[in-house]
Amino acid sequence: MQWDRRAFIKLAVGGVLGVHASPLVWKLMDDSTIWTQNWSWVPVPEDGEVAFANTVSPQTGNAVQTRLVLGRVDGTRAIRVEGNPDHPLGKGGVVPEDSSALQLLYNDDIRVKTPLMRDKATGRIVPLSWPEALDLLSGNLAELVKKGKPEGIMALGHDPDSTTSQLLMSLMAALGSPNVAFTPDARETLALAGLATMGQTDLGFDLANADFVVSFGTPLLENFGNPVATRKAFASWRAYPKNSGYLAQIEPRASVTASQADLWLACNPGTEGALAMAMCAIMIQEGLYDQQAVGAAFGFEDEGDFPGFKSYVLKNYPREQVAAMAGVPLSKLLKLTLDFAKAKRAVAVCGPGPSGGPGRMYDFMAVLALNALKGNIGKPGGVLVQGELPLKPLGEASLATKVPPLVNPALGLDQNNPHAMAEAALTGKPYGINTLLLVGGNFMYNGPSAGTMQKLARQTPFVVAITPFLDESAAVADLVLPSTHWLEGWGDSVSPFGSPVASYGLHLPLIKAVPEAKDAGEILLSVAARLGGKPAKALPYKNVEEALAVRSEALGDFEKLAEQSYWVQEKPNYGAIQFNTPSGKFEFFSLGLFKLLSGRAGNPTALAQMVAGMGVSGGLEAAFLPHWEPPAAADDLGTGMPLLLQAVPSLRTTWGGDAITPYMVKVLPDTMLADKDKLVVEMNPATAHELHLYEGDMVRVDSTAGSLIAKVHLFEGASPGMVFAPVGLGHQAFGFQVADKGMNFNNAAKVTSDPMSGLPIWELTAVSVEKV
Amino acid sequence: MRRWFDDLPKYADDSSWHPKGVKRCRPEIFLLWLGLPLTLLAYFTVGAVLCLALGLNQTNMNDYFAFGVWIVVDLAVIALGAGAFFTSFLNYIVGKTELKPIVNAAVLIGFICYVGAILMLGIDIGQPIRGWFGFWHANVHSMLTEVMFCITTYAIVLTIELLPTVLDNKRISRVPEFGTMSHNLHTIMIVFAAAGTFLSFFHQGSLGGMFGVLYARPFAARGGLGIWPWTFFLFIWSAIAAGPSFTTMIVMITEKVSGRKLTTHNVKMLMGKISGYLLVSYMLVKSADTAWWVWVKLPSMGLTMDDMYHNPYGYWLMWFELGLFGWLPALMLLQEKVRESYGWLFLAMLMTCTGVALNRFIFTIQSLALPVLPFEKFYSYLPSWQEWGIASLVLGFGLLVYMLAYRYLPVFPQEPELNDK
Amino acid sequence: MVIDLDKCTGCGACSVACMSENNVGVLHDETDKIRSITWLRVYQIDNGKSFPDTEVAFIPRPCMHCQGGKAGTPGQAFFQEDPLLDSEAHPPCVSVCPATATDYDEETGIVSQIPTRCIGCRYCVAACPYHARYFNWYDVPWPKGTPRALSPFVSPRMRGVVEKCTFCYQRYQRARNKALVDGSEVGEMDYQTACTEACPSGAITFGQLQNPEHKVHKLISSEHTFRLLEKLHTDPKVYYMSKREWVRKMADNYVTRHKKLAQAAAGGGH
Amino acid sequence: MSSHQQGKKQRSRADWILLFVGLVVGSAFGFWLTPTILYAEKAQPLQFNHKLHLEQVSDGCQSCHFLREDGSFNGIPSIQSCQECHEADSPMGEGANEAAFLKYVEANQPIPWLVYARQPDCVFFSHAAHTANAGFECAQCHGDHGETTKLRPYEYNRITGYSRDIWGKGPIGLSGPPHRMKMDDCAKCHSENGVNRACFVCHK
Repeated sequence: MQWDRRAFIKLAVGGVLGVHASPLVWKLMDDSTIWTQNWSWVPVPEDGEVAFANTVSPQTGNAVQTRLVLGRVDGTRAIRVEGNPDHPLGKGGVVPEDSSALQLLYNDDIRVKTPLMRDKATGRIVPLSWPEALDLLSGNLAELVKKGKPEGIMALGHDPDSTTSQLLMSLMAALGSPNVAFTPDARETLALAGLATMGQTDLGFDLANADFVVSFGTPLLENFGNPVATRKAFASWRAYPKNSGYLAQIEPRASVTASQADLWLACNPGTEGALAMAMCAIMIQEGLYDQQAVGAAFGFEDEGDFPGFKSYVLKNYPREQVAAMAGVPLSKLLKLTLDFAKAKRAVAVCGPGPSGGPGRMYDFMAVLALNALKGNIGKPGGVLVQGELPLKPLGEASLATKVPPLVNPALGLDQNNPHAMAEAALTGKPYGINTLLLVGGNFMYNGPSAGTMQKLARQTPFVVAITPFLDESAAVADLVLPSTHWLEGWGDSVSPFGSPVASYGLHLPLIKAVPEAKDAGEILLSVAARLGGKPAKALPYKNVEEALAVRSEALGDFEKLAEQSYWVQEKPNYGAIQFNTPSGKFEFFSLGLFKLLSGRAGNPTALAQMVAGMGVSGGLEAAFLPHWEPPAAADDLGTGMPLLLQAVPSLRTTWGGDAITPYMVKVLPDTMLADKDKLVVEMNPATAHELHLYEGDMVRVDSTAGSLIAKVHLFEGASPGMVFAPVGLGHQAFGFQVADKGMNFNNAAKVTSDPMSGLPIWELTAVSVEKV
Repeated sequence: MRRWFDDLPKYADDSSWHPKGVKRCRPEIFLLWLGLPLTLLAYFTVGAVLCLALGLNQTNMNDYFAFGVWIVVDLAVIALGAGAFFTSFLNYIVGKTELKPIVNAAVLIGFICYVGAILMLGIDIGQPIRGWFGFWHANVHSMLTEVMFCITTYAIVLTIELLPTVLDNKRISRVPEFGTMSHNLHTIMIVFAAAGTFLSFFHQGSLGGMFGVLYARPFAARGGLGIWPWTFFLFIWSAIAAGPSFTTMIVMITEKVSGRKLTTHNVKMLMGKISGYLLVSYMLVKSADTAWWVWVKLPSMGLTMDDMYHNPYGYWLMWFELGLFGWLPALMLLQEKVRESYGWLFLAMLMTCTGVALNRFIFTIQSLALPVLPFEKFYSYLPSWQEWGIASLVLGFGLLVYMLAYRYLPVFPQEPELNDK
Repeated sequence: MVIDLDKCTGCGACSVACMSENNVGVLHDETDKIRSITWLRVYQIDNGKSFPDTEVAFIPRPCMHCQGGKAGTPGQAFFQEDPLLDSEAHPPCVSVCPATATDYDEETGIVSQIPTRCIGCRYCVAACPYHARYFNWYDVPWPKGTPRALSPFVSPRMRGVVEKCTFCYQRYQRARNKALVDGSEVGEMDYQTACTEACPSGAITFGQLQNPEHKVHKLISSEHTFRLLEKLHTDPKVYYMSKREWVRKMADNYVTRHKKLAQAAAGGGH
Repeated sequence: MSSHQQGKKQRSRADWILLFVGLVVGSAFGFWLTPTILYAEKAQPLQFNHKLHLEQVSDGCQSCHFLREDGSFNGIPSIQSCQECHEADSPMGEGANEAAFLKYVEANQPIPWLVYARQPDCVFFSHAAHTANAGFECAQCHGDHGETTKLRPYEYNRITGYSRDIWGKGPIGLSGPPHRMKMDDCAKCHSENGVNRACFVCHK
C-alpha cells in the first residue's frame, strides 16, 4: 500500500460516503427544512382557553363580542371582535371597522403610551407622568378662569350623547365656557326637523317592517344608522321567490344602494329635497294622501296669515318643473310617487349624505312631510318615535343636550358647529381661543374641513389631545393624554341614527393593551378634581364606571348591564304619537320654529332679516315650511370650477371617529385606491372626455378649500358633471399600513352652514379638475 | 532571481489537456473568453442572493403570473435540449450511426440545458430548502412530480452519457481505471440511451401535460380527439423536432466562432432532415389540435378565440408560432436545397428553435394572462432585472461548460480529420 | 356555501372577518392586488350600461372547494376522452401539487392547503381559475404588538408558500372537539365560517350541501342559483343566488356575450 | 503477467480497502456526531415530582391536565391552579423547589416549563378525539411521564427548536410513540385504524 494522492482520495471518498450512510446529513437536511417551517420571525400565537365578552362599539353602535384567549404565559389576549348573536338588532352581524379594531388597538407603534408634552423651546416631545400632565392641564384651565377668560377654552368632542361628552359639557359649563362642539351628526338634523314638525327629537324609520322604502340621497346600504341593523332590514326584503320589499333610491351615482334598489332615480346633485317636495305635490294633486292623518295636522291648509303647505307646494313645486330641474324623467317620478302612495307600509327616508355630514334640515322636513302625507307616522313600517331612553342626566349637561339648540351662526357663538366655531376663533371675532381641548373625534383629520382645524390648532397657544392614538390631532397637540381604546375602557353610546327603537350600549375594559391609558372621561374627572370648586362639584364621580352606573340606574343592575353590555327597547312604539308642538299636532307649518324665531327677533321685519341671515333663500314664506334650498355649491359653479365633488361612502372606509384599519385598506377595491396607494376618483366617461381625461390619468381636484391628487377612473354610473372621491382615506398617521393611503377628502371639501339648522354641511363642493 | 510569475506561462500551458489532433487558442485568449460566462454567472449570483434572501418579491411574478420567465426558459431549454435524447436514440437504438459525429455534442448540450434548468427551478420555488418534498412526499398524480423525477434522473443519465467523453480526455484517460471505465461505459451506452429516451420522452410529455391538465385554464387545456391531455404529445413532438435543430445550430455557431470545421455537412443535413420531417408532422398535429381547440373546446367553455388573444399577447403570437416559426421552417427544412446551403439551413433551424421556444412562452405566459372569470382584469407581465439575472444562469453556465468541454474534451470526433491541413 | 348576491352590499365585512379569523397579514402596498392576500375577495361587477342605467353588484369569492371534474388522476386520464369520466374528486389545484401539500377531504369535501408542506412552486395558483390561491411573496411585516391579536387556531404562514380559504376548518375542529366531549354531533349552527357569521346582511349561508336538513340544501335547488364558471366542470361547492339575470350571466363565459360587457366589468380594462 | 501489472493490481485492492475503511470511519463519525451536533439540553426552571402529585390528587392525570368544556385541552396548568393546593404563605416542605416555585407564585408569573411533547405550531392535535373518543391512555403517547419523580433535562434541536421527544431518542428515529411523535407515527395509526387521513385533520 502506498500513501499517495490516490490512496488518500479513496479514503476521503470512503469517508464522505460513510458520513452519508449515517443519519447526519439527512437529519441536517430534514432539520433545516423544519427550520423553514418555524422561522423565528413568523409569530407563534399562544394557545389557551377561549372566552367571550360582550361590548358595544361606540363607533358603529353595534353590539359585538370579543373572543379572548386566556394564555398561560402571554395572559389574556383578544383575538377577534365578532358580532354579538344575541343582540336583537345586530344578530351577530359585524362591520369591517369593528372586526378589525384589534389591528389598531394592539399596534404599539401608533398608540399613545404615556402622557406626552411638546417642549415649547425645542419642539421635542417629552414623556410626562400622569400627575405632571394633569397638573399642566388643570393649571392652564385654572389660569384662564382666574383671568376671567374662560371662553378662551374650546372643547371639541365626539358623540354628544356619550357619557364622556356629558362630562366634557359639565366641565365646560362649570368652567364657564360655552365653546363646546361635537362631530357633526345627522342625528342632530333629524332631531331638529323632528322638533320643528312633531315636537319629537328621537325619530326612527321602521325599515324592517316597511314594504316600500324611498331613500333621498342617503347611503342606506353603505352607511346608515346601525349599518348592521339596516342591512338586516334590507335583507329581509330580498325574499325568495319574490322580493317582499321595494327600495327606491334617489341620488346622482350608481352607488351600492342605487344598484341594489328596485328603482334608481338618478337625479342632479343636491336635488333630492326638491324631488321629495314634488312627490308631496303629486300626492296632494292626485288626492293620494292620507286624508285622516293630514286632517289632524296643522298647517296643511292656509291658516290666517300663515300660508298652508298645500298651496305652497302646489305653487312652487310643479312636477314637470322639478323633474326637469332634477334631471329625472317625469314618468319615473310619477310612477314612484304613485307606487309609494299605494304601498301598504311605505316610508320615505332621509339621513346623512354620502360624506357622512349631518344632512339638510329642510330636506329632512320635506321627507317627514311626505311621510305625514302617507300617514305612516307611528305605524308599522313608518316613521316612529323611539321610546325614551331612561338615562339619568349627569348634572348640568342635561340642559345642553336634551333639546338640541339651533346653531345657526346668526344666533351667536353658542352653537354646535365645530367648523363655524373654528372659523370664528380664527378671525378672533368675537374672541380668540387660548386652549383647545380635543377629546376624541380626531378633528385634525375629520375636520369637516381638515385645513381649517389644523389652522386653528397652529394658531392656538395650548392644544390638548385626549386620544388613544398618535393620530393627526396628537401630532398638532402640545399635550397628548393617552385615553383608552373602546375595548380597553369604560364608555357608552346611545341609539344610532334613524333607529326605530331606543338602544344603549356600554363598552368596558376587556383587555389592556396600553397600561397607562385612562378613560377619556376619567381624565376629565381628574382635571375637575384638581381644579376644585365648581368643576369638582359638577363632576363628583370617582371614575367613569361610577358615572355610567349613575347614568344608567334606571336600566337595572349595572353589573348585569355591563355583562350584557347593551339595552334595547323591546318593542317599537306603534300607535298614536304625542306631538309636543305648540299646536299639539303634526305641523306642516312649524309653529314651534316660528315662535322661537319671532320671539328672538321681536318684530316681523327683524324676523325677515334674521331668516335671511340664516341663509334661508325662500324668504319668510318658506322659512317655516318644508321646502328645497338649492345647494350652496351650485353658486360656486362656473367660476372656473365646473364640476361638483361628492363623497363615495363605504363600510370599507370610515366616516370620522376612528381611523380606517389595515384590513379595511386591504379590502379597498381599485376603484377607490390603486396603483401604489393613489386615491381614485370617479368620473363619467362623457365628462372626462370633455376634459380630455382618460382612464388612469393623474389629476388635481381643486376647490377653494384645498385639493386632492388622484387617479381618474371612468365610471358609467357617475353622474355627468361630477367627481366622486372616497372619504376616509389619506391619513398621515396610524402606521405604515394606514398612513399615506390616498388623500383626505376633508382636505378639499368646502364646508358651509345649512340654512336654518346652521349645522355644517359639505356634501357638494365645486371643483376644477386638471391633469397633472 | 526568478520572479513568481515567470513560471505562469508554463503552468498555464494546458495544451497537454487538449483533445488529440486539434488546435485550441492560447490560454490568455481563452481566459478572456471565459469572462463572458463569468460575467453572466456574476449577474446570476446577484439575482439569486436577492431572491433567496429576500424572497420571490424580487421578481415581477405575482398570483396571476404564477410562472414567469424562469419557467419559460426552463421549458424552452429542456425542449431544445431534447436533441440529446433523440440523437442518442437514433444513434444507439435505431442504429443511425451517421449521427455518431454529433452525438457527443448533443449530449453535452442536453446536459447543459437540463442542469441549468434544475438549478433555476431551485430558485423558482418559494421554499428551495423544502425542494426535496417533491421526491419524498411525492404526489404521484402531479405532472410536476413526474417532471421533477424525470428531469433529475435524466440529468444523471446525461451525466453518465457525458462521462465517457470526459474520461476520453487526453490526460484523464491515462489513468488506467478511468480508461477501463470509459471503455465499459461505451459498451453499455445503449442502456443509458434507452433509459434516457424513456425518461426524456415522459418528462417532455409531462411538461406538456403540466399545462394540458389545467382543465380550468382554457388556454392551456387541450383535449378532445380521444386523448387528454393532448399537450403531452405535442410537447414531445415539438421537442424532438427542435432538439436536433438546436444541437446542429450550436455546432454551426461553434464552427463559425472557432473557425474550424467540426462535423461534415452531411451530418448537419441529416439532422436538418430529421428536424424537418418531425416538424412537418408536428405542425400537422399542432394545427389539428389548434383547430379542435378553437372550434370545439373553446366554445364548450363559453369562449371564443377572441377571448384568448389580448394585446400584448395578441394574435400575432399565434401567427408567429404556427406560421413564421412553424410551417415556414418546416417546409424549408424539407427542401434539399435549403439543407445544402450552410446559411439557409442555419436560418431554418434557428426559426424552428424560435418557434418551439415561442410555443413554450405562449403556453406559460398566455395561459396565465387570460382571465377566466368574466369579471377579472387582464394583466401583463415583464420580468424584473433580478429575474433576468437568474434566467441568464442557463446561458452563463452553458457557455462555461460548453467552452471548457470544447477546449478539453474530444466532443467532435471528426474535427482532427476535417481540419487536417 | 350559498351567497345571495341580491343581499350583498359589498361592505367587505366577510373579507375582513376572514382575515382576522385566519391571521392574514397586511403588506406595505395592498393596492398591488395581484400580490395581496385576500382569501375571500369581494369583486365588484357592473352591467356595463351607461348612465343612468348603470348597476353594480358584488361577488364575494372564497375558495370554491371544487369537487372537480371527477377525472381521477391525470395519469389515468391520458387515454380518456375528457376529464369527466371518473368518479373521484378532482379539483383543478389538488392533483397538480408535486408535494402533496393540498388534498381533497372526501369526508368534508374541503380542499386543504398545508403551508408547511408547500414548496412554493405555485403550480396550484396557476391551476385555479378563480384566483383563490395566494402565494406569500413577502414575509408579513407584523407591526409591533399586533401579533397579540393572532389566533392560535390558525398557524401564521411564512413567505414562499401558498395559502387559501379553508372554510374555517379550525372552527369545525373546535366544534368537533366540543361534540366529542358532549357526546353529540356537530350541528349545522355549531360549524359556521367567520364570513357567514360576520355578514351584516346575512347573505351567506353555510352548511352541508347534501344534508336535506341544512338550509343550503334547499337553497341550491332554486332557479336563481348558479355557480362560477360551471362550464369548466370544476363543480364548486360555493353557490350564488341572484334574481338579476345580468348578474347570473356574469358568472360564466358565453360565446354570444357582448365583448364590451366583459371588458367594462373588468374595471375599464387596460 | 508482468510484475508491474501485478503491483498495480495489488495496489488497486489495497485502495479499495482504504475506501472501505473510510466508509466505516465516516459512518461511525456521523452516528456519533448526529445527536451531539443537533441537540442541546436545557434544565427545567424547577423540578417537579409527577409521582408525588399523582398520589395526592383524586382524578389522576386529569386533575391538572383535563379537557375543558369546549373540548379543548388544558395542557400545562396555570400557576393559579397550582395555588389551589399550594398557598403562598405556607410552603409545603422545605425544599429548594418549593421555594423556587413560591417565587413564581409571589410574582404571579407563569412558570416557564419546557414542554417535552410540544408539537410545532402547524399541528392541530385534539386530545378530545384521542382520549374522549378513541379511549387512549395518556401513557400511550406520553410514556411513563406521570410516574416520574423528577423532570429529565429538556433536549431540543438547535436548528428547529423542537423537543427531542418529537424525533425520538435513537439516532435514526425509527421508533414510534411514546418514544417518537413524528407525523409518520400519527399517519400510521390513523391508517391502521381507518381514521381520516386528510391533511386538515391534523394541520392548521
